[in-house]
Amino acid sequence: MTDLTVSQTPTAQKLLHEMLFIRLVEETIAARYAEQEMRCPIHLSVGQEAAAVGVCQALRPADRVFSTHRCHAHYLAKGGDLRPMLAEIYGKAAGCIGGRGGSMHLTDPEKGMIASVPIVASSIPLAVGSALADRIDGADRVSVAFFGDASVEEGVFHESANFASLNKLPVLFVCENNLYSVYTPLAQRQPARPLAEVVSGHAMKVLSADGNDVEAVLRASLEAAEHARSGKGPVFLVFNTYRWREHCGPNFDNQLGYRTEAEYLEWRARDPIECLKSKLASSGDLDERDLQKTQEEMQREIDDAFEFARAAPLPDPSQASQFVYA
Amino acid sequence: MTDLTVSQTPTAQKLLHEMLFIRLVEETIAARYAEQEMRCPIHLSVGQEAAAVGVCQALRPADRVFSTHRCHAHYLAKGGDLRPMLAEIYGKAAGCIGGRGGSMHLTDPEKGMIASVPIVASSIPLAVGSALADRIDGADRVSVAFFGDASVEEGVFHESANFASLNKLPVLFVCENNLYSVYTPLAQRQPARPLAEVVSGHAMKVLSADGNDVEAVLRASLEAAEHARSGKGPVFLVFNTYRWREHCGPNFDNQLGYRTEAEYLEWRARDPIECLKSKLASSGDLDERDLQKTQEEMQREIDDAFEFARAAPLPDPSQASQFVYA
Amino acid sequence: MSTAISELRTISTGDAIREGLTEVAIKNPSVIFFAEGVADPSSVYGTIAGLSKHIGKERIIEMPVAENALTGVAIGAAMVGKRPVLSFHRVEFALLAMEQIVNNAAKAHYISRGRHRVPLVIRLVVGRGWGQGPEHSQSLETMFALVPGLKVVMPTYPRDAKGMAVAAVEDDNPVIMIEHRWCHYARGQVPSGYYAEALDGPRAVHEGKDLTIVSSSYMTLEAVRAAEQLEKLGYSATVFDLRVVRPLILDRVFASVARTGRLMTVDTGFRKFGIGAEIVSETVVNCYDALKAAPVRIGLPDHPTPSSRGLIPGIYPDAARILREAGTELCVDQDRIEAAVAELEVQRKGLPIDVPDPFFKGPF
Amino acid sequence: MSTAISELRTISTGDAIREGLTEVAIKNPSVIFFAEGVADPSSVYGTIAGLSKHIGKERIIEMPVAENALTGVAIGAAMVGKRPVLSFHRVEFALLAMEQIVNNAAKAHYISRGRHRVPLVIRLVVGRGWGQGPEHSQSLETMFALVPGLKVVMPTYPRDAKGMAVAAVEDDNPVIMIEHRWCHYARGQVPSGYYAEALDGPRAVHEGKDLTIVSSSYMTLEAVRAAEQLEKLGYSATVFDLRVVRPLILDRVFASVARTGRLMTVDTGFRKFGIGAEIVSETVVNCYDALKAAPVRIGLPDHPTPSSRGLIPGIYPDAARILREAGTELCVDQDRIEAAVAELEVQRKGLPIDVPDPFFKGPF
Ligand SMILES: Cc1ncc(C[n+]2csc(CCOP(=O)(O)OP(=O)(O)O)c2C)c(N)n1
Ligand SMILES: Cc1ncc(C[n+]2csc(CCOP(=O)(O)OP(=O)(O)O)c2C)c(N)n1
Ligand SMILES: [Mg+2]
Ligand SMILES: [Mg+2]
Repeated sequence: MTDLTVSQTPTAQKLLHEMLFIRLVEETIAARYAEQEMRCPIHLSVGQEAAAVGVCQALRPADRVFSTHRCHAHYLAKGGDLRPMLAEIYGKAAGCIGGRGGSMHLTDPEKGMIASVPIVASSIPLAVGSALADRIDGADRVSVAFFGDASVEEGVFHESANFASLNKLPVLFVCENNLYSVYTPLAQRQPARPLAEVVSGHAMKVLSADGNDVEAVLRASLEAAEHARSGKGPVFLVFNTYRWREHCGPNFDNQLGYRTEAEYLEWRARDPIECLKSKLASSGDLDERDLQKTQEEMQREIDDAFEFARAAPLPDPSQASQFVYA
Repeated sequence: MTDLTVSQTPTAQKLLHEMLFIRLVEETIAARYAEQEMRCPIHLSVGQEAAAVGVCQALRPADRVFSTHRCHAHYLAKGGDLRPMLAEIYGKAAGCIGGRGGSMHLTDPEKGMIASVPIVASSIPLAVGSALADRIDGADRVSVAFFGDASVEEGVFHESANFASLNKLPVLFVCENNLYSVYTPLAQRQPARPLAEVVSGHAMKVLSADGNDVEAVLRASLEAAEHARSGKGPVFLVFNTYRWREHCGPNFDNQLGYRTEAEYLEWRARDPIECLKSKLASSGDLDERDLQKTQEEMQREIDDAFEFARAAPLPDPSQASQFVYA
Repeated sequence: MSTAISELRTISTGDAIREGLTEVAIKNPSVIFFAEGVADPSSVYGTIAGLSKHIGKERIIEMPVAENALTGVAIGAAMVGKRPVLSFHRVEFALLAMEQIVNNAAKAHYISRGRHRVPLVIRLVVGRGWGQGPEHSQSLETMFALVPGLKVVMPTYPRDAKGMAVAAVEDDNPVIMIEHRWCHYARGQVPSGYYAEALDGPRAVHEGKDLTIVSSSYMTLEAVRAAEQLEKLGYSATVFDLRVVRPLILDRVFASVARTGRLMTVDTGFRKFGIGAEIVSETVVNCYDALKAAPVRIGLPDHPTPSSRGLIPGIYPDAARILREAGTELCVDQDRIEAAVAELEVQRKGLPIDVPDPFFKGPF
Repeated sequence: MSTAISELRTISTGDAIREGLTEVAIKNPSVIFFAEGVADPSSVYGTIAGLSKHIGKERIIEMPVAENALTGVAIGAAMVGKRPVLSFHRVEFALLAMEQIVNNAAKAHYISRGRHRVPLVIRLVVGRGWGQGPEHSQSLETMFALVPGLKVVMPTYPRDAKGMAVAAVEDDNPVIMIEHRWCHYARGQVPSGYYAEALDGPRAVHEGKDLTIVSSSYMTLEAVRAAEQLEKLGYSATVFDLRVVRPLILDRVFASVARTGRLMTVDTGFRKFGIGAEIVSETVVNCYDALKAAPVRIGLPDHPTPSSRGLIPGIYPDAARILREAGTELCVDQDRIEAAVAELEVQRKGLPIDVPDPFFKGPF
């Protein structure tokens, strides 16, 4: 790591707040989903916040992020605005894309949240294309593709990895390995080998870190961003983590039996937020009352945003035929 | 290698004859292509015969082969009949598929030459499907996908490799690395790493051998077939070799400058047929006159087959609408 | 179809498809299943749930998220004797597998001069409602219908869907079975046990003499409903459930238009370049002298389908739209049509636009 | 289009496309090129040869054989400001990239509520002749035409092709440019220098009053030839070169059919579910009262295109078939039509069926 990146390193406090905010937003979505006002599929990242925050805190504002169906955390971590996000999920005109896409399409180009695409692995080559454009222009920017462990099963991932590696493009391929694709565990989808090895054939730098340790994620991401930015080529980042709630929807679903309660509890005990809090506490850096206050402020902001989104008008049907062609 | 496979090992003589026959057939195609009677694209394997022969001699008749646009050698090596092959290339009714596909589609299901598909990498999953069917049925068979070095750039290759490895299917993935995709060298298409490593991410056994040394190819293929057949999973085989003539068509094209004459000459000096002949000669196992006689017999058979194919009737246009639906 | 000994129960189209697939899998040991989450608690909306109670686990194959290769794997297995049933949760996922579908599945029989057969079923589900958004709600049947060598079927009713699922698996050709998610919910009487419904073209599901409506999949439910309202106004329409998009067999439609002189098509997919275009073009030629007015095509407008329910009104054809178009075609007094439309609205009981109509319960 | 200062030369459509792409690349530094063998001795049949003499090498990007990702890469680059031109040697290779094309290229503008643009050109070449076989000769324009958000163009003549190539690159939308290999060979007069030809719909390339023919790509060359023969028999046809399949703008066709009362469509692709179906359906509605006979659609038959020249007769529409169909439509004496067809045969000078007609030389 160069001094430059070190000097930008966010504080643990900042990391904690970022994660907490995302957690509170998603828990509020979960709590209010049953009102049937957010009428679109939702994929929550509760439990996986460290990956989104650790990576995005290693990025610069001009860096570009591409995401998937599970994009809430990435959107917020990259600085996306909350109100347009919630309005989008509520299908309102004030949504970040006017209600056209809902939860799976969160976009905020000004903040570098370029696109979320709900087709598995489909946004990966878009990130590579962004990086290619930057290489041609000599731009000092990194493009990031966030994706899940199932994405690496799609051919387009390997095609993208080959091309990015061949051309030493400034891309971070960030795999949030939460061990499942919907209800299907890794072992039923991929042969036994560490997920980090999936790109071994593409001569690409690989970095792994505990996906529930936001500081570890940050360190790996800083190193990766520095590597990519300096023209040394793409990096594949693997962060093992866990989705607490059901694949799609607001509930817990361990009762279905596709994963064990014990596994869930083990991961739950490794809550990235609680882990960081403990760490801060043990080094005496946690002001519980301050955090409590911050959390309450956050919740107020969030509740306000929900109220805004809920009350906002639906888009006019006449808008549906707009923006088909530029 | 088990005794069983050793007992099936063909003699060097046999390997030589197989390669020679393929060479003579293809050289005759090249010589007669300018007559404009073979009116379809042709992709010759001249220079690459050792791979086709070495692999297919490690197979049993019931094993199944799937190939690509460059399928002549595989078809013949797997025991495909010459007359229907040439008739197919001549577009005749007596062609192995009635003139429907031409040179890029050679098929002889009775001989285990199941399909040749001219879309890069497209037949790879077909081979995996065949192996899956065998695994379900408990059949003692190996399925082989032949492909070129560009095929591994296609996502479908990686998807197929992942699935075959996951399910330990009896498939041989045979990559004939002739260093080029049409005019484009490997280094412009894939990052620098040995091609054998391309499947490292799929936890698959890999075997490489000198693709111009038919005995080395055979040894690797026997080991691979034994591995796959015994339920240990697929094997990726890499054979470096070289295409002497142009990518598509009968001519030499080094004058175009996409590869150097020196490179060509270096590979030409490693002619798989001459190499084996020298080896046999040095061990005193080559009867030059006998070989000369065999070659003349082969050429007569080949010339007869060309005459048959040339003179055979074209299919009737009314046949074009048949076999759309079973 | 012999239903003599079979019992009739009221079940959903989704359940009927599961029954059909289960029956054919029990009967024919070559049938194998592929899906993402093939044996998970949902098992493609329950349509392939519980198979392992009937057939061996080795015939139920989990797909990695790799649609292109797995389609090719299924084709390869089919070429050597299996009868794979591949289920995709959305039509869109098949876009990744178009090369395998268009080149290998559709052409293996042709290119091999009949040596190979590809008895493969690819099930594609049309997502609609609850904010699916543009990449999870496309119908796209034209893309498959364009390709000689494929069969394309779109079952609607539970009884038919079960029999067509069986027939699709029994067919020696690759069959693309496009299932509308909202059809899955429609309920009707279905015989128990094994039976097939021939993939033999459109079937009249409502008889009439003033107008011929050819609709497919979920749109047939809407069309029949419109036809019923129309009857109250003293006009009658024959409604054909298209069922089979390829091969497109239109003789029954021609015969009907020869009587009615009027044709309307209703697509679940885009109107432009939709199935209706082919039906109209063929009918115009075959019934030129019988036609009393220009045929009408209804389908989705020329833009993607957005997520928000605020943007949906006007996008999906429904009984009201069909009724209005029929009214125009038949020169029915507009006030009477609007009154009939209002009745439809009342029947919907204020349900939001993004959920299916509970009206679509059998017995059909 | 200003050609005042530009010189006219007779060149082929293939060369004209190269000129157009080169001109627009010189003018606009955002233009980048992707192809397999992008800088090889052939460079997509010469259509993108020699670019590095004009623009930097970093704008000429070699594609690994990975059509899906590279299409996505081009879309991503387009979203952030580049104007990629992707060239595929065959239409079929794009089947691997359908997901990227249909979901990302076509919908990025829509889904982002206009925030993103995808100024991307995807060039697809229709292979025909010399035994290409079923996976190297498909036209498949309907597949792309079905998708809102895409533009689909099919240039025919050299002058138009150059200008359309420029316009396609200048367009802020994803444009699928389908080029028929046999059009590449057609020669005609082409201005030098930079100019664009608007992607504004069909253009009449031959005027007449008895019949309206709408043909696309290579079929326009055949249709014009048929129209010329027809004229010798005392009948005249307006031939429209369709040029733009999506958005499909048919006003000029309607106006023509309003005069002629007769419509014929000629597709390079499959007749069934082909472009002609949409054109006929729309025209029937718009010109219902003007129509004097049922429209005629011509296109490829309902099976794959085999390799052998023995199997080809009757598959590809040609001037003779168009002439015969026109004769039937116009009730021309059959002997006279056959005489005209025989004349066409003579002009072909016994050339084999699998090579293009040397007749298609300009000046157009
Ligand atoms: C091409 C494609 N296939 C299947 C799906 C259905 N699908 C949606 S999310 C998902 C699971 C993806 O798992 P993973 O990549 O691990 O991400 P996670 O949901 O665990 O975050 C699947 C299979 C899809 N959206 N796109
Ligand atoms: C999907 C696809 N893309 C591109 C092509 C065009 N093409 C035909 S052969 C070939 C080269 C393949 O190279 P390789 O796999 O190394 O095989 P080789 O020709 O060297 O034997 C290419 C790119 C194709 N047939 N299919
Ligand atoms: Mg996952
Ligand atoms: Mg090669």
